[in-house]
Amino acid sequence: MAEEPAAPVACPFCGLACDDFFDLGDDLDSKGCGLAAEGLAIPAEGGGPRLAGGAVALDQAVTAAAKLLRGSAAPLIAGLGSDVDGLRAALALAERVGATVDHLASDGLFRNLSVLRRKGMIALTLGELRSRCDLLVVIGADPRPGFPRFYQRWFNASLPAPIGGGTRRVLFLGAEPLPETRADLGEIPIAVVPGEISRLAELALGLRSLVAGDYFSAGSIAGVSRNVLTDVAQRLGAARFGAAAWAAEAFTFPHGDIAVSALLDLIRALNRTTRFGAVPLTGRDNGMGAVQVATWQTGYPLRLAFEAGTLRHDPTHLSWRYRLAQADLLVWLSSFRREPPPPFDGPVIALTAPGTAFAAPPAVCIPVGVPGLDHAGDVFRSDGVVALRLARRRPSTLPRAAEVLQAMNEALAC
Amino acid sequence: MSGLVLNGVVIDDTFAEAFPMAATRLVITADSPKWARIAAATMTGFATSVIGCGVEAGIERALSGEETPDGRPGVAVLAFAMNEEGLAQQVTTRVGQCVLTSPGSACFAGIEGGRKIALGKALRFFGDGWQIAKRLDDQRFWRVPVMDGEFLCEETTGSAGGIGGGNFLILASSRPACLAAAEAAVAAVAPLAGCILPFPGGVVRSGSKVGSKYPKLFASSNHKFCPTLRAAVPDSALSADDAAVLEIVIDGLDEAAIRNATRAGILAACALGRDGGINRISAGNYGGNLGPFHFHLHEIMA
Amino acid sequence: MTGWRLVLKQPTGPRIDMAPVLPQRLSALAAAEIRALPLTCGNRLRPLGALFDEEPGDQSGDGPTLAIGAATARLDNLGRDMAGGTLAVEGDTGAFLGRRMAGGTITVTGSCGAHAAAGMTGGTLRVAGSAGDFLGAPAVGEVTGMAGGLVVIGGDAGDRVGERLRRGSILIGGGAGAYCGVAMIAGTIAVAGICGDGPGFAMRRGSIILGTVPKRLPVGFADSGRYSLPFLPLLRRHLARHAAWLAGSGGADRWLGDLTAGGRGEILCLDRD
Amino acid sequence: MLTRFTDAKVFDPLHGEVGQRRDLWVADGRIVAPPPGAAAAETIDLGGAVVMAGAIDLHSHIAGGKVNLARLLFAEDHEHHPSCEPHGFRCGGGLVTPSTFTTGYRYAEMGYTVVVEPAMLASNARHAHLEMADIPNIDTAAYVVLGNDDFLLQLIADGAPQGQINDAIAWLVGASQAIGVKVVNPGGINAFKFNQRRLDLDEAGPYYGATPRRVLSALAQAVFELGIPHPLHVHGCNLGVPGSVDTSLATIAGAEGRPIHLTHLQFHAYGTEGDRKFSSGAARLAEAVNANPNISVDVGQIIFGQTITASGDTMSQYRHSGHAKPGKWILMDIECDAGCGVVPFRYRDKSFVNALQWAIGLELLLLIEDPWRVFLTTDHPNGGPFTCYPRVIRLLMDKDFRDEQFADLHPAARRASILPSIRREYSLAEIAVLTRAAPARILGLRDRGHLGPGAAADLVVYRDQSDREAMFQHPTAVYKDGRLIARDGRVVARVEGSTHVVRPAYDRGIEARLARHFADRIGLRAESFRIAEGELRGGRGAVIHACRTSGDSP
Repeated sequence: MAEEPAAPVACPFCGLACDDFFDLGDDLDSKGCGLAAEGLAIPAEGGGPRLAGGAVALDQAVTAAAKLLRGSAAPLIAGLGSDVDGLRAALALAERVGATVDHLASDGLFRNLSVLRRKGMIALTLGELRSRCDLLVVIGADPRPGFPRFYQRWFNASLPAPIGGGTRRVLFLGAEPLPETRADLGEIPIAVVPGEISRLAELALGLRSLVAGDYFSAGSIAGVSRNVLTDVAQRLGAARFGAAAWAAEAFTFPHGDIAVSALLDLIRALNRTTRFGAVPLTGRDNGMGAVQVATWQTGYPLRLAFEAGTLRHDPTHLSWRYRLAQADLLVWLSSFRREPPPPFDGPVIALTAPGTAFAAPPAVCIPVGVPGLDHAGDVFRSDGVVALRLARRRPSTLPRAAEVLQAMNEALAC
Repeated sequence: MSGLVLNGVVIDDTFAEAFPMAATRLVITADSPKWARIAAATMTGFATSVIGCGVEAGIERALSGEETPDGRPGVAVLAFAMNEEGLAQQVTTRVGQCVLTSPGSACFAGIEGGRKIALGKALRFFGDGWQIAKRLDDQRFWRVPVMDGEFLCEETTGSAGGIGGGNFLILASSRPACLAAAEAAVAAVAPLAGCILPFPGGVVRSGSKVGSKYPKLFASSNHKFCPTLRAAVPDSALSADDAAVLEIVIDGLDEAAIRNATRAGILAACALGRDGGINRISAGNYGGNLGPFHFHLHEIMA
Repeated sequence: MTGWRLVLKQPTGPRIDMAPVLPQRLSALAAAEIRALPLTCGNRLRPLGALFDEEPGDQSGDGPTLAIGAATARLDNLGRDMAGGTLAVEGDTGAFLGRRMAGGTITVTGSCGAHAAAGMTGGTLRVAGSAGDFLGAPAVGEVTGMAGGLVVIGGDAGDRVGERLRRGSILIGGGAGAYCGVAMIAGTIAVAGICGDGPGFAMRRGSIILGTVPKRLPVGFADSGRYSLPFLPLLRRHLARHAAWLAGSGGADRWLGDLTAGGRGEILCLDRD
Repeated sequence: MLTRFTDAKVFDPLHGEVGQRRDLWVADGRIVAPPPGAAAAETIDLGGAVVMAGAIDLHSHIAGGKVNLARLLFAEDHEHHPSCEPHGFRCGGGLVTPSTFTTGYRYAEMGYTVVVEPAMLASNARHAHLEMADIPNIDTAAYVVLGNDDFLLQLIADGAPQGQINDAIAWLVGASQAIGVKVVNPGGINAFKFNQRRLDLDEAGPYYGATPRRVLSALAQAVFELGIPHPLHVHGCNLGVPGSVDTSLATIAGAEGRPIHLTHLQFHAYGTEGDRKFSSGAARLAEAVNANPNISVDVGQIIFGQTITASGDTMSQYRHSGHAKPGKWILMDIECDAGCGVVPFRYRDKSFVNALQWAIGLELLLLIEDPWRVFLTTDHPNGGPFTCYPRVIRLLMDKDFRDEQFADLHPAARRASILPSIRREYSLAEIAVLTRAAPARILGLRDRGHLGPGAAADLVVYRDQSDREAMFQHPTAVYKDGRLIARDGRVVARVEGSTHVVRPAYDRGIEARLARHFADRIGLRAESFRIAEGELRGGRGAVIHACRTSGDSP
């Protein structure tokens, strides 16, 4: 293996992949980010591999796992929190054993993906948001809890002025910003238009017609009066380079993808006269990396199954939640957090961050290293464009998930 | 000349000479039979002869609600032109000007197959973007917003080969007698399917011949049957007792339709009899060289 | 013509991909060949004979026929790419019933799972029981939903019936879930019972006929008043041939929309006769 | 281990071999001179079969963000074209947006052993390299896309000396692990971010005020002065626009003798003549290329049928989005760097414009005389999938076949094309130049594209058939670095390829300014952006090719 960069490294726990937590040679400063503080504090030790609760050597655990995998008619590999190498190994194993593959946080991912694949998308990356955007529209619940440093790093008053000039403004559509967000934004003018977020789809489409000049008669939409909507539409149209950010994982009202679809329609209408793009915030636990790797290796973004030498993709029936009820074996991969597997009727093979607390001891439990702490690796940022290199931060004996999965694969080949 | 005499009326041993035409049928409905007929009558107005009108059209028959696609009373209309292009252009224009405009109207295809003639396909644009299409199985309809609701119009109607120029002449000893016979003939033909009588009230008095002394005219007065010229021309077809002649012109979808209409019309005219002033029944032809369809009166009346 | 009847041995177990099991295909095969036909069951290939008992089926029809006995929701992809013949399912089916069906007739005595009639372009699909979500909706990545043919559901249907429906008719004897006819492009959906939130949301064209007054319509629908124009009897007469509840001569309340999507579709709420 | 291939009919244009029959010796993945007296461990009798070096595709979109977005967008392509390989080779699928394994296998089966991803965004380079590491059986490389990034445009706007521009470009090439530099619609992608919808060659762009001509010349000069073997790879202004031929001619003139490579020239070869204001500019362009030895081009031949277009040229992709079929498309503004647009498209032979595009591509390939300066590409997948190359080869080699295909075109397009009057048929030797020797030379891959001692043992064995499409579709054997990877057009082994890069030298003085740009604009550290050697190919690193030093001729 050739040399690794000494520093800096990125943080893998949310989709922002911040690379400014470490200063060369210094200790960690999580800069107020709770997710980073929590993730980076996962201790390196928490016991070794176990079979039904009893400690074993790694190769024994791998052999036991391979035996379970060989006997399974409908295995499910889920959780899927891992770096790019871990994802590669998970897909290779899935192909060998004929498994279904999905990521823990895929509900949010697929709310965006289903629209992207049906209609397309107009989007922009975090760097463009930071350096070009003059109007940020935050849609729905403030995404700060899931992306704690979103405003700090990508949109606030202390950043250099947008390229080409202009003043940064932010509009919260559907919900109030958190107090911490107001603090993050600093002097940036804030407008808030609260509304019934479960009716976001109607709200977005109504704005679309106002932007496009199409008539409709309703006096208010989702609790927002027509006058206010007209004003919002005017502001959107007046932006030079606007961005609409949302965290689709929070669109938990029924059929949140329809809201995303309506937002895309609004953005398309805006691009007839100005520039505007979406900033979908997703990808915690390298979910965006999972989408990317699965797509380049198979053509399909997760929710895919290898069955009897075929490859199948079905966002409805191959989601891990749906599939749990039909699977006879669960491989649960969570290397970024101590996330226990969901309740499951069959045997569980758990590859999780050290110290994970289980409701019941899994058939096979193999603690694995945390990428970015225990070993190097690659993760993708929320925008799917920028991949960042994680470095090893501490001495560790924990195996990489990729190694463990590959060992199982090799054990099955014998 | 072998003799055929009906009720004292002499049937000439001659034939009507007819031409192939392009034909179509429309079904026009409305809220009442009255308004269906008004729409149809307007649409088929000024449609006596292709020579001056571009199309020959008329009401074929009235339709009950059971016979129409939307369950309302209607009428069937037939239109004939020299070719499909001319037919399509006339039909689209006339439906647009006369049916679309008529209160409560709807317009449907009355014939399948052949070249499609645009109805709603062309007229939908009147809807200025508000028109709505609907496909039901293989049919497509347009709903065009208008001030009393919607103009419902099928996308297209079909077309078929038709025959124009079927005819017979009624020679009578007086004008009233001649007209009475002609009216009787028209009434007899009216209920028959597959044909129309395109001239005013189904009757034409200006029977014509091909050509004229004036180079620009294609047709001119048929002097052989003009009573006022009887003594002035060497080739008059009239005898001293013939004081008036009227012609019944029949366009039909096929030969059988024209034959049926000719027979029904002549029988009705002849029913008035020699005593009623009806002298002879004849027919117009051009010597048999111009039209491929020859309707021999003796054959038809046999 | 020949016909076969396959009887499922076990009601539960791994899901079975029934795509290869089509009336036209099986009618050309001998019993031994049918028994040997490999089917994907879970993550393995298994011979059809291990999953089904086969017996001669209806020989009276004039086209190829196939009956599936003791069917359950294990069976996915029934009638996929079917172009002709008759498929009669006794019991329930799983997902993607009639996927990309282009012709022929499928009847199901029970209920069907999600995504039935996805990509359907022709033929007739009749389900006596209920249908799952995404009936006639686009499959993944596809730009349009069902593009032709007729679907008749006796009971209820799930969410997003006829999403992005391109052409054809979906007639539902019971109620429908949320977002019935969402982003519909054309075609007809009729629902006798109550339908959930957002019927017709973002629809561009087409007709949604409701037999029961919905709780609320999306804001982009404009009340365009009582509708008793000639199109309604024309449409009802056409649809009533397939679903008797649509017969009748009454008028309707009509809404035009979804205006916020620049749409020109309609929701017709029928008078109860 | 020493392997002897006997009785090969060798086509190795670099060494002037045009069908000479001789033996080939291979040891440790390399071609070696016949070792006097040595006995081969293995002897393979080729029986007079045609042998060429592995083919090289210098422009095919196979990896990275926009390619993966294309796969995502075009789910139908994967459902309709599943690809399950022999056990252990990994399945995948897709025809116009093939997955990584499928990409490697399909290329290898046609005898291609090196493919260059032509549009790697610097900000997306890590992703592109991660993907390339998952493409088996072929070597890969990438051009980094520059010239729309706010950093270089600001340098140019500031009137920075050429040396500083060179340093910045050298840093970016190294940091992104590229083999060359590409410019896409110079300044146009950036202008689109300022809501400008069109930018002509001599039109000052918004904010920075740089004309595309200025951007082009700064980049071309830098690539030349840095000694990067591959000349600046230019995707010009006004892609797809009638009248683009004039822009292309002006671009050639504006190169002022500096080497530049004009890519997918077919899409930039449209005139405005005729009733439909769309005509072929191929003859004029070919004449200019023939007269300017500093110019090389690849064609971007279109193939009739469904495909998807994926390009960094957001300005033109947005312009064409209305023609998307199926009607869905993606547009993205990326990292103060560039952008990407993904628009599915269906080329139809009954469409006047598409038919003429098809003819224009062939006109260019046939009218440009020097096979060392014109390359066969479909700009995969933009003009059509790379799997259609054998068909294009047959079109070049077989006038009757060409005429047959031509006869099916839209009649007005037939009247507008001079194609039937061109009698030229490529020889096998010329095909070997076009698809191997020339691309290796213009990329600076000294050990590829030929069969001399020291060359990589990427060997392709063909049965000489009159149906050239069949011949080139299914080589009888393909060897990668001496290992048999495909036989009779089917993959038989999965091997790892290598990634090829260059590392131009630069003055580290530029790093402070770059670091400031990253801190201010990108919001990342420059060091996060830079890809370490150890990240490539699962830690195996890259094959580094030398840059010219001063005194070398280009």
